[in-house]
Amino acid sequence: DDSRLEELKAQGFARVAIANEPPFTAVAADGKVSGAAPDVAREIFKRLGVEDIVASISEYGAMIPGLQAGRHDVITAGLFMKPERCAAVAYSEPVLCDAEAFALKKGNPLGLKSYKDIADNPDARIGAPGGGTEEKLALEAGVPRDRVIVVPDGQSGLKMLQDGRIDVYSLPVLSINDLVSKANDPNVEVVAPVEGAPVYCDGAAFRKGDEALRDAFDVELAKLKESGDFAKIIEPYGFSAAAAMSTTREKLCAAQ
Amino acid sequence: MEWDWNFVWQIMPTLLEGLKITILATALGAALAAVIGLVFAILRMTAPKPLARATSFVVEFIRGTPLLVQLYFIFYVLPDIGIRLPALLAGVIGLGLHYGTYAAEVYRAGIENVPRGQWEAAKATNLTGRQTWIHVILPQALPPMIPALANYLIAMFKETPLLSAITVLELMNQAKSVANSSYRYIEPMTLVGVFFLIMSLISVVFLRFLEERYARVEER
Amino acid sequence: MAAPIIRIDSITKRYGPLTVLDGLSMEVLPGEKLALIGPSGSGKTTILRILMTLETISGGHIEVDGEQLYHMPRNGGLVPADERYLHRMREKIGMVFQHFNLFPHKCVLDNVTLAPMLTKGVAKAEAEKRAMELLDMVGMADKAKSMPAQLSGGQKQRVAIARALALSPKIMLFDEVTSALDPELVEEVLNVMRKLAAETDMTMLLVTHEMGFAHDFADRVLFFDRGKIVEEGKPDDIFRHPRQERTQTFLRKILAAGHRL
Amino acid sequence: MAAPIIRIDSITKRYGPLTVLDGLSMEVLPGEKLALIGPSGSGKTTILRILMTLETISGGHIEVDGEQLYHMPRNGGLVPADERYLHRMREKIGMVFQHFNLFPHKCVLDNVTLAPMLTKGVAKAEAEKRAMELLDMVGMADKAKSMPAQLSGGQKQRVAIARALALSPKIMLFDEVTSALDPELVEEVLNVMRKLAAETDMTMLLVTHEMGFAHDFADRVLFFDRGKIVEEGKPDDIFRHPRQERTQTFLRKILAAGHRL
Amino acid sequence: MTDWPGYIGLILQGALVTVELTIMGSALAVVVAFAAGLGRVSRFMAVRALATAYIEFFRGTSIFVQLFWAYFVLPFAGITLTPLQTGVLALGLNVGAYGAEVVRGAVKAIGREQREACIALNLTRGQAMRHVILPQALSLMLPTFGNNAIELLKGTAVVSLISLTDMTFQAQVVRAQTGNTLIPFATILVLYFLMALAISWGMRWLERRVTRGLDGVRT
Ligand SMILES: Nc1ncnc2c1ncn2[C@@H]1O[C@H](COP(=O)(O)OP(=O)(O)OP(=O)(O)O)[C@@H](O)[C@H]1O
Ligand SMILES: Nc1ncnc2c1ncn2[C@@H]1O[C@H](COP(=O)(O)OP(=O)(O)OP(=O)(O)O)[C@@H](O)[C@H]1O
Ligand SMILES: [Mg+2]
Ligand SMILES: [Mg+2]
Repeated sequence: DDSRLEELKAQGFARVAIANEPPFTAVAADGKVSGAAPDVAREIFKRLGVEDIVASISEYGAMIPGLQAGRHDVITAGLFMKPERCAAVAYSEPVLCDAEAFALKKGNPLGLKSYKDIADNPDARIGAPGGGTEEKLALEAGVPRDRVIVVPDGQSGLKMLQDGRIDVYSLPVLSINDLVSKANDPNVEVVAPVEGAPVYCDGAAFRKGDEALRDAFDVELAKLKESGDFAKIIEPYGFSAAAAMSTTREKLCAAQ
Repeated sequence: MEWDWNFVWQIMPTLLEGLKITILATALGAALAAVIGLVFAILRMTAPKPLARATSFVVEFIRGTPLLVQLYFIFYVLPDIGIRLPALLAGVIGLGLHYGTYAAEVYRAGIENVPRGQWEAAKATNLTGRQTWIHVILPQALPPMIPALANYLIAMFKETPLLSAITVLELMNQAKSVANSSYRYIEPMTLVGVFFLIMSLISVVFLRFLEERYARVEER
Repeated sequence: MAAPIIRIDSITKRYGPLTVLDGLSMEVLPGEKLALIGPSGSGKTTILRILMTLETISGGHIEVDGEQLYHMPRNGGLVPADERYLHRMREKIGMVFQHFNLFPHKCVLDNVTLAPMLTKGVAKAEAEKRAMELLDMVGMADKAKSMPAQLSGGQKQRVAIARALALSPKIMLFDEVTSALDPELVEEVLNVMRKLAAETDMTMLLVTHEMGFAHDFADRVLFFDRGKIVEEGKPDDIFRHPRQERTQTFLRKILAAGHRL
Repeated sequence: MAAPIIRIDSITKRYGPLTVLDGLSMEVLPGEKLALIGPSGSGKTTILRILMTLETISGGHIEVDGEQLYHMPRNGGLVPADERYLHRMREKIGMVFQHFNLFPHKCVLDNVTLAPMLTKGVAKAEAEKRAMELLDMVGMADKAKSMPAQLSGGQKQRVAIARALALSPKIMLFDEVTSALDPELVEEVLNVMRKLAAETDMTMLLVTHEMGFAHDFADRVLFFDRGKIVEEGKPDDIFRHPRQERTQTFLRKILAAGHRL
Repeated sequence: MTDWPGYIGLILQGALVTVELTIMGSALAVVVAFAAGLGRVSRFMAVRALATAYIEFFRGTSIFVQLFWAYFVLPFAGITLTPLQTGVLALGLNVGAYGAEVVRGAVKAIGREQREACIALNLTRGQAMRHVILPQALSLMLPTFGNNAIELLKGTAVVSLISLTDMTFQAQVVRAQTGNTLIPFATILVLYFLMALAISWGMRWLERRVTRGLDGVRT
């Protein structure tokens, strides 16, 4: 049944969790939420009859607990699909795809090209958002916990890299590019994509039990993709519509 | 969501790891606060007017602004002027500075609480200023301060979770990271609460003991 | 007649807008026992505190034992005394307070020995020997190891007297030393002071509300009112035949309230 | 002879291990003026505080005005009194304290009117009228609007007396009402009490160290020592011809310290 | 070019939230402080125990834990509060626990003598508390309450960690969007300080009003 959707329609908005990480999500100077993920969500909810979205910024790690605790109706934040996340939430079909990237000091002094390289170099410290994909990738590659520094947000991560507190900062390619271009620091360079790390795609993440709402969302998402409006929304942010359309939730959730 | 005991035992070692850092940060922060507080107190009470005024302003400023923001400042802004502190050190300095301003008040109050008659008796028995401080004032002023200082030590302990905001892997940060990878907040957060409660209750008992022990000196 | 040991020359003392002493002058001869009486707030305590250099003065001069107290000679003139100069002058003067002001963290014996050891460098053994003599004199020898908190008010005050005597001052100041005591404890302190007056030729200034004791103890009585000496004279004259009306009123009130001479 | 208004029947009072009153019994007749004297710590204050129900008692019974004070009848027996019962009994008793205990946040008039208005529901106008009469009686009518902090000790104590009288108690308790006062202020308070004793037939219990006043004021004097009544009798007998040695020693000490009879 | 006026506006919006949190949190804190503080001196064992448990729990477990707990765990008990409500609740209850001890201390400090005067004048416990003890205790509480209010103000920064868009949070947002660290943090430090000053001035004014005529003298 579609009771959740009816609720949202009645209330006139959906509560979405976003991160503070351009270009996935962004907050303008006037406080207006934008970025590729919220823009897509806003459009689809509008088509579903839900007027608007209300966003609250959250750490990646807090998003799923927050969703489960009923603090949000959906996560639209570039939270990439991974099997264990698929088990915890109900994802929509893919929306934004990106590969992983490193920001590091000019000339890549430690020669880091993959998470494995970091694991192998006992001096290399990596910064990543807490509870994000990059943290997991690093840990899975065998980087010990004490060399994976949990960084609260992108700006802090870049700052810590510049200040030499970490040797490499890892985020999706587009996020890193956005950060580095804002910083405009000649001493920082980007390695993208990271070797051996797959391209990930996010989806809008719904609470388990809200599958009906998710399915309705998927229907509109498919139409959006079909019509080409999807590309119009995300490509200005640098995302590839083709990448999202060439894969499915099923594949991504089964990966590894 | 159900409480899961297995999960509790699974995350316990990680949390205890964090507790160690929490205690370390508290101990170092307290030691620093005790010293900084004394410096502030002496500057305020004995330095020439302009310096005393400036010290007062600094103390008031630090007391009037959140420790969290001060930590951000120390950790993220100071490197711009070439001061790059490791996270734990930055946290300890933040705690020390912040609580140093509280300690300064305690020192001042403790010294002012020594009755005026004691200063006068010291003068009437012709002791010098230094002798008065060492033999008459401080021996009376210090013991009553101990409970108040201990009180701030406990308060500081409970504020260490702020260090998680500058990447120190203390108790709260460990709990968050456990929560992040398991999507479960109930157990880690409750456990952190229980740890704090246990430590607090122990310290309350200890504090009562200190208060009793050192209240006696005040009898006249 | 010997030269005065204290010569107070038109001193003024103000607290903010309040003038407590206004051009007060007086002299005290060596060995003289002086009682200062008068209503509350008349400045009796203030004059003792000034002699002990616990206050600053707003004007005037004081000479103690032939030397200036609040001023010291420099380049032929007088300048405000510095701490070192005051330190030397204070050797001549001892004071006993209304509220004893014993050092609560030190035992009776240490209260008495502290100053001689620190200010005069007297060796511990010697300081203790002398302290025991003094404690014996005030009847407190058996309490030498007690802490002040374990003593009654009268006992504390006797220790405070011994402490002040330990520095062998030429002048002793007593500020209402019995008025914080329970009535039955007053006598033991007064007895010590009688003994002291009889046995030494120290100069003593005493502020008190015990008219009977003032009468017996003093060579001369000064009656203060509003920072001025209104009347002075032999005890018998002041107490039996006060000339000033203010003195008469004051004594009438005090005596009506149940004190005897 | 009238029935006693207070009948104390072998009461015991302990503070932890310390027994302060040990099986004390005494009776007071209506209108009697009683002076309680004795050394510090002998239990004088304690007995007044017990009558004011400021303490609990460890044993014994007290009857005030024909009713039990710490016990109330229930089902034919006596059980410890509850707050409501005590509230009713306290109407009979008023107390004046050594340290006045005025309410510092209320003006003199409000100090006096507060209790009648709250406990008896007296209307404001009426309460103020009566309060002004009482303040007039104690000579404080012109200070009705002053705050306690602006008064001298003697004035405060006179206000405190008026405040206690405002509830028209049958029994008044006075605990060393002059001993926190400057000597010259003592008389004004004692005068008020003389007047009160002369003009009313209230029962009064007075703890004091002012032997002269006790002598003139009291119909009967009780000498306390260590929680016991050691001697009692007419003032002349007790003060001039004490029979007990302890009474003699006590009076000798007090009188030697400068108090007169 | 960075739109600084816009971003400063964002911080000011956050400042508004901070002020809102401080005021509502303080209001809650005062209410619970009196309830629990008076509960601590109650005649009834059960009331005392309840008040003590509340005070020890909230003083013992650190505001962070309380905040995260209220935000993430309470919803499972069916209580879902908005972040603002959560912030007000956690801050108010936390600071209220400290305030309760202030209330208790002040009431006790007014002391035996005033209490006994009330008994001698036959006031009931309630009357004594309302007309005699509390009016005096209030002037003793105010300075510490002022300090508590400042502690609460500082505590609001912590709610940024549960994604409430207060001043600290907005500073973080501005920082992420502009890449500048110094300006947002320096701005909010100054703003916090000004707010703290405003609180202490306000409390001093209040104190003067309450103690007027008392001359600070207490017999
Ligand atoms: N530190 C001070 N600041 C302001 N005024 C003071 C101070 N010390 C004393 N005074 C005032 O100076 C006056 C004289 O005080 P002093 O203590 O000398 O009187 P006193 O004669 O000793 O009275 P008492 O018999 O009550 O001890 C009083 O009016 C008193 O209020
Ligand atoms: N609250 C208390 N706790 C313990 N002991 C107490 C308490 N109140 C009084 N006492 C003790 O009870 C005894 C009698 O005290 P009480 O105050 O009745 O004496 P008093 O005759 O009034 O003496 P004073 O003349 O000094 O006022 C004393 O030994 C005192 O120390
Ligand atoms: Mg004096
Ligand atoms: Mg007594």
